[in-house]
Amino acid sequence: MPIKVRLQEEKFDPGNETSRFLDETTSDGAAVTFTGIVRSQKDKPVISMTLEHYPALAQSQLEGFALKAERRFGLSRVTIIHRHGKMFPGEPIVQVMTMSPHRHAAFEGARFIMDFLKTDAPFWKKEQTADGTRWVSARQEDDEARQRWKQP
Amino acid sequence: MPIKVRLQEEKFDPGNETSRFLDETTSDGAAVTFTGIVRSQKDKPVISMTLEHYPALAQSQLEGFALKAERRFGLSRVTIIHRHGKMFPGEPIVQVMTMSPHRHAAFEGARFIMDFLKTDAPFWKKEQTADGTRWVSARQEDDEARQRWKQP
Amino acid sequence: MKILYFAWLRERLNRGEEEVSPPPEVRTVNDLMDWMASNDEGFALAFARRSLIRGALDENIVDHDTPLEGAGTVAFFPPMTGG
Amino acid sequence: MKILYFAWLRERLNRGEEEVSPPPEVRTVNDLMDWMASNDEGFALAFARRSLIRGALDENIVDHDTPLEGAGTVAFFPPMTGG
Repeated sequence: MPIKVRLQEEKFDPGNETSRFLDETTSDGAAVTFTGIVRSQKDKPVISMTLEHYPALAQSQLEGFALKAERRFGLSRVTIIHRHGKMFPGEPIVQVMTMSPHRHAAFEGARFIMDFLKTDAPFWKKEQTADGTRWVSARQEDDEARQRWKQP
Repeated sequence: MPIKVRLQEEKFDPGNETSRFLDETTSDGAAVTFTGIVRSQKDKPVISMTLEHYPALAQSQLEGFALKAERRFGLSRVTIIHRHGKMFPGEPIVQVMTMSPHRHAAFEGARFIMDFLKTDAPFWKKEQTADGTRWVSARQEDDEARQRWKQP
Repeated sequence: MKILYFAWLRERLNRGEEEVSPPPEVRTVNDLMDWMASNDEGFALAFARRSLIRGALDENIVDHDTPLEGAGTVAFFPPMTGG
Repeated sequence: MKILYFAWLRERLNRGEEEVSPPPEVRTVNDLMDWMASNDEGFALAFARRSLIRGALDENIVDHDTPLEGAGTVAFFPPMTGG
């Protein structure tokens, strides 16, 4: 099965992962990589971020999203990397890579996976700032983004 | 201006380009990379592909698409790399990279640029196969994809 | 039956997991929350707003009215914020 | 005025560019194609299906009815197939 899901505490290099993903094929025309990065905003600087997760459920949920995307959009390969534990602004949190003969499928597949990942993968973000720590709230617009895919 | 457009004959490394693009920021949350790759299908193997281009117009068109995408979707940075000359199956032809605080903007921006690039950037593909050479035909569905962005 | 707690639920309850043996009339995920809340004031407070609680049975996310049907592990957690 | 040709237009015409001096009544891109075709059978054949021809004036893609208005460079090419 050309689906890979990796959960890891270690930092990863988005460029290296892209190279590895692309090196495995010569026959497909379109690859999309989405990279999510720990943000820090000037008006509320984040010192660090800690991601808690539920390992077994995270693995099965992400594999499920990848498989659904592969079937729905006709993807030839999907790789998802998601970190947990402590990380710092500028570091990658998540990377989703899709490959397809056609660019629309590669784009749609990556968006589909990210939209479900945001709301249905068991990770919880806790931000450390100068004012203390806080659990990041779920966002209504993420629910709406996922909902779009359920319409016929 | 955080827009970069590079036209080049030399092969590029999609992973290295992704790393360079990501290394320039710490404040934004979402990066999308689209990579287009020279395809060769089993039923009609492509030996090589030659891309002719109109340099001055290609540069100005691609800069225009990047600028429009930046404004329309609120992107913080855009890089477009497009090759011309001779290339081989499995090699990258084009890479579009977008950065934004939000994933939807990064995805939409990259799609917008690719949809316009396909129909309105002066490049012409010629395939070399065992049966000879042929100019690749423009595809109706590429026109339709671009047209979508013009609806209100 | 093992129960797992994550994120702020885990912090408020001050435990990440526990073993429980609910009586047979506890049939659904909702029943389990009611039963736990009736025995434990801390649980009742943390689980006061049920709309903020999501549940999983043996690594499958489920609705609150899903029957437990002999699940070995139940997990409770707040809305997810990964990616 | 310089004219540039690309891709299969360039190959059919067997030239990538040429200098021309159209008379003043040649006002638009369409007029230029008509005038070139009237003087050159090869051009007339290559440009027979106008819907397959796209034009640019001084590095701006334009419609066929656009006035030349003293453009220094006109480019003709087939539908584009990059990316």
